Amino acid sequence: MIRMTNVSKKYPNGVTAIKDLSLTIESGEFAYIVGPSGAGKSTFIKMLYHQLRATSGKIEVAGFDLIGMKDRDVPYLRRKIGVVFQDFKLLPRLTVFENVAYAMEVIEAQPQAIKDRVLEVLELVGLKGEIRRFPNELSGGEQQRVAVARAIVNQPEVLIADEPTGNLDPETSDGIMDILEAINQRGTIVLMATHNKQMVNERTHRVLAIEDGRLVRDEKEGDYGYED
Amino acid sequence: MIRMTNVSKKYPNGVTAIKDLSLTIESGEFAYIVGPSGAGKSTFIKMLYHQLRATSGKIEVAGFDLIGMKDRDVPYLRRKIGVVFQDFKLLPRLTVFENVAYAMEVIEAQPQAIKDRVLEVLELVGLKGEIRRFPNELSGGEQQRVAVARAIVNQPEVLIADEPTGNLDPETSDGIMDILEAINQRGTIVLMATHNKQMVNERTHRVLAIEDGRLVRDEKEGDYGYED
Amino acid sequence: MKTRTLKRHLNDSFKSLKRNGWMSVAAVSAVTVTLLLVGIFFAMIFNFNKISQDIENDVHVRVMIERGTTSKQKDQLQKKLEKIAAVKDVTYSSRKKELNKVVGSYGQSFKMFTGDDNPLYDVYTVSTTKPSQTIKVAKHAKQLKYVYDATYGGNNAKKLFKVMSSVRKWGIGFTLLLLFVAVFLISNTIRITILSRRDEIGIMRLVGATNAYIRWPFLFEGAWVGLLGVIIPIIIIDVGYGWVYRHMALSMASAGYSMLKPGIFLFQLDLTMAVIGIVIGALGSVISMRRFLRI
Amino acid sequence: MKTRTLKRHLNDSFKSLKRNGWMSVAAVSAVTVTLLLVGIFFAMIFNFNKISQDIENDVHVRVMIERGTTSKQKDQLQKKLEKIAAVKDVTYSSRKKELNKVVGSYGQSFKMFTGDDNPLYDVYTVSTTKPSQTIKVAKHAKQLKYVYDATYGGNNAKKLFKVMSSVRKWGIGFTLLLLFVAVFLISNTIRITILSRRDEIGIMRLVGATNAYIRWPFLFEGAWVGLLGVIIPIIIIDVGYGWVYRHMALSMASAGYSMLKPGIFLFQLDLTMAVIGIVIGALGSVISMRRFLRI
Ligand SMILES: Nc1ncnc2c1ncn2[C@@H]1O[C@H](COP(=O)(O)OP(=O)(O)OP(=O)(O)O)[C@@H](O)[C@H]1O
Ligand SMILES: Nc1ncnc2c1ncn2[C@@H]1O[C@H](COP(=O)(O)OP(=O)(O)OP(=O)(O)O)[C@@H](O)[C@H]1O
Ligand SMILES: [Mg+2]
Ligand SMILES: [Mg+2]
Repeated sequence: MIRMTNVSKKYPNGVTAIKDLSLTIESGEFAYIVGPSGAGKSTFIKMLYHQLRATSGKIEVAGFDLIGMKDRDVPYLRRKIGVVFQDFKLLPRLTVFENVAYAMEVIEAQPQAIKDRVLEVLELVGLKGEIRRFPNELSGGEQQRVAVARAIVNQPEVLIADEPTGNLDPETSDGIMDILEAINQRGTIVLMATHNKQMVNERTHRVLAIEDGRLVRDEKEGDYGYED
Repeated sequence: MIRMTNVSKKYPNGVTAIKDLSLTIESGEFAYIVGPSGAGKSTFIKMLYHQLRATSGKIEVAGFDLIGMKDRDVPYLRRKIGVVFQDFKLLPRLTVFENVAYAMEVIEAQPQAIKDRVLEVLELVGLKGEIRRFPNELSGGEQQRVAVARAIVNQPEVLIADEPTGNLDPETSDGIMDILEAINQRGTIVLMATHNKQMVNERTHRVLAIEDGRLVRDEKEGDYGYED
Repeated sequence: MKTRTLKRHLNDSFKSLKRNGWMSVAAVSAVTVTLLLVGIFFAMIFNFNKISQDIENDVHVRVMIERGTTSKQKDQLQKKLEKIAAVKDVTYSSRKKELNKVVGSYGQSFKMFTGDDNPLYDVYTVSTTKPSQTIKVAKHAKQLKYVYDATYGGNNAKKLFKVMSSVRKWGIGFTLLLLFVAVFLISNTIRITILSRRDEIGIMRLVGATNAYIRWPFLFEGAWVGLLGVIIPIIIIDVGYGWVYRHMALSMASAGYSMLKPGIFLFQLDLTMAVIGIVIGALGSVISMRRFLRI
Repeated sequence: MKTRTLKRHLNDSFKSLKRNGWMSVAAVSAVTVTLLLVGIFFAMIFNFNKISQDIENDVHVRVMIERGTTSKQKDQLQKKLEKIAAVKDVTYSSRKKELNKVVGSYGQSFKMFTGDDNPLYDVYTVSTTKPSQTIKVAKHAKQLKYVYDATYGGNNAKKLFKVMSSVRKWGIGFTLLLLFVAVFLISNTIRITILSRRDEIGIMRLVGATNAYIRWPFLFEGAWVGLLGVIIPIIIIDVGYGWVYRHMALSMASAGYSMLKPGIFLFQLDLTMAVIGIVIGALGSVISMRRFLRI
């Protein structure tokens, strides 16, 4: 479960990116986060896995109270959350395989289990042939898929994806969405920021619209909702 | 004018990303490059501004012969080409203003001209309020717009954009497309890799489809053409 | 920590060292050059110390025996001299021998004083265990029976003492400075390489690695950098010192001094360098990354 | 290059230095520590040289004049001595004075030889411009008329010569080594900071900057790092040397030696450090980035 109560986030440069935002996402939900560029979607997401500390308010994720959390507990929160970062954040010195495996190694999984599972998820995102490559030897879309693979490899309680299909063609995007929905079926919360109007409209889920740091819309079976 | 003749590109790791590709783009044309993730779109684009050297074949861009080009002539080629990189490639230690201004400074433009022009293009992409920020203080979409601003600031002969709207909401994307089309109206070649099906279908231009490194489709008034 | 995890950390540290390419080379060569300097300087300063001691030890107390002292009484005196604290050994030299020495340095005209005309005294040359004890021993000896006078080297020796001891004092100061510099430079180099990897460390945190988990491979990597960096200095110092030793030994010996024997000295020096390189490499690495291990 | 462009480059270099934050601090402190070492060591080695020369210069040739030489003949001899190459000055000392010296170091019993009994000779003490010339001068003097004998210091002096000259030789070697090390460490540090900015350089190339355009700000930045890095060493060395000079001068003087006067010496030393810091900073920067300026 994710619960935010009156959360605000002000960056050191004075920008208030999230303003008094409250919402609850129950276990097993799938929610889109939509909104214009610079609305605060990524800021919102970064607070959930404690990359950013909220300036005020309360945040609760997967049983952790994120306000007043000790630094040393943060890794244990993050192990319950899979994240696809908007800028991928792959480790440049590790191969595709090692990047995905790293997320399993930190929880000290068995080597054989790591190997099997990593190959499995890499196959799922269509990168089984590229396991020995380094991130800078991949196309943008391929890097994004590695990021997706890493996020799901530990079968997290919460999956947070910041535009996981921004660099992907519609077909591959659909493949990724299939994966995310399948994970969601198994009870994982999936939270996904996206600009993909068509996808939001066709695969209906809860829609959270953020504009200028405020939650302006929250619909159970919503649509993208912005005209062009 | 851009002319490629039997161009192939093999990466050091053995991947042949472009295979015997030939095409001509006349001055004043607007062309989309479409194709699945990993098809070779970015590789194709990188060869045009000589970030990558073709393994074989001939490339001619804006009057430069790119094969056998001397390293010291490369900057002069690049000054005729504006590029929006898929990963933005902003200078992390420069502010938004300075990043855009840098492209004008290298051609030793007048300080006042730089100031005026940079503010003009930043206004165009909707970032006039963020000129003092550093790239890591921007949202993904904002960074992308800075990249667009930098690409157009020198009014280049050729504008190459690798997914310039991947991180943008449909409305902002439309704004960027308006800018690109306006530039194209003034005679600049615009070459744009994209996954945005709706955009390609609605704003019809020439479509070049690349799959597995080969040019598989070249239509004057094409559509995106991939089903989902 | 499970051995499996330890192995993984070791493995990761190797990989990272290799994949950091030129950065690793630059870090290793910084360690190399720094330790080479330390090694060469230490070899020099310790040998300088050794030799300056040799020189000081050259200075003895001359105990002049009153005329008419019987040889039995002389033996008594000798025993007493030998009992003075800090006296190493006592050698006898007759006035005749002494005159010959004077003749040697002041000219043949003294020759006329041979025999009973000899104005000099029989002398005990007393060497001390510590050069600094010379003055004390001389004073003590003066008060003994049958002693006419007890002198030591004189003005020149005093000057030499002063110079040597101040050079040595400066040497110690400079040794400490050099140690500090070496530690600083090595850890600073490691710090810079870590600074350039802050993003990497941030990503590790973001995917759920604990600080301890992140730290280990960096610690090992720092240690490898130190270890690799120390190899060349050790080789150069060992080979070079051996060479210098062989080539200098003779001329040194002819001047009455000797260098430190390579065996144990080189072992200690190598060990010092290895410890500095490896420990500072590892610690520098861990300490530098501390500030990136928040949030 | 237009002045406008130059100003821009300078500006960019400042900005970059500031915005690189800890990286700049680390680079500057590497320079600081390295040059501090260089400065202190150079201050020591040059003073050691100075003092060892003082000591060597203490050694003179003693030219003993034959008995019965008239004072006019002595004047003749003095002139001849003064004409020998490498002779600096010649001072006269009567046999009476000489005896007093002997009495001083060999005991009161020599007192009986005063007056005509004095077995010693009148002496010219000849000092040479170069200590190494002593032996030659002595040999030459021996062959002159009215000269009974010409000697120099003797065994001790020879030993001292040898030690001093070998220490000095090693000092020069070590000075060169230290210079090399300083140059290497500074340029290596700069290299690492540049390595971590290769992406930045790549982007500059991609947006149409020529290599020259990219290079200038890096060159200036390297120079600033050097300049900032040299400030603290200069202050420490200048203040510290002044302090040491004031506190040592007296005891040094009493031993008959003197340190180098701070004025010109410190100026030269500061200049050397500044040149190393700034030039190596700038050059290191430009050289390190060469390989990133392709394609
Ligand atoms: N590190 C930062 N420091 C200061 N301001 C920031 C920082 N990151 C983001 N901002 C600002 O906060 C606002 C919200 O940014 P955020 O990244 O959350 O937007 P977003 O909704 O994810 O946009 P996009 O769709 O473009 O990714 C923006 O105005 C942005 O400029
Ligand atoms: N630097 C590189 N070294 C080796 N292989 C590379 C490199 N860059 C890309 N590739 C490979 O070349 C192929 C084409 O990559 P490219 O980046 O051109 O794809 P793309 O069409 O731009 O894909 P996307 O839409 O995902 O950005 C891919 O298989 C990719 O893995
Ligand atoms: Mg975002
Ligand atoms: Mg691409």
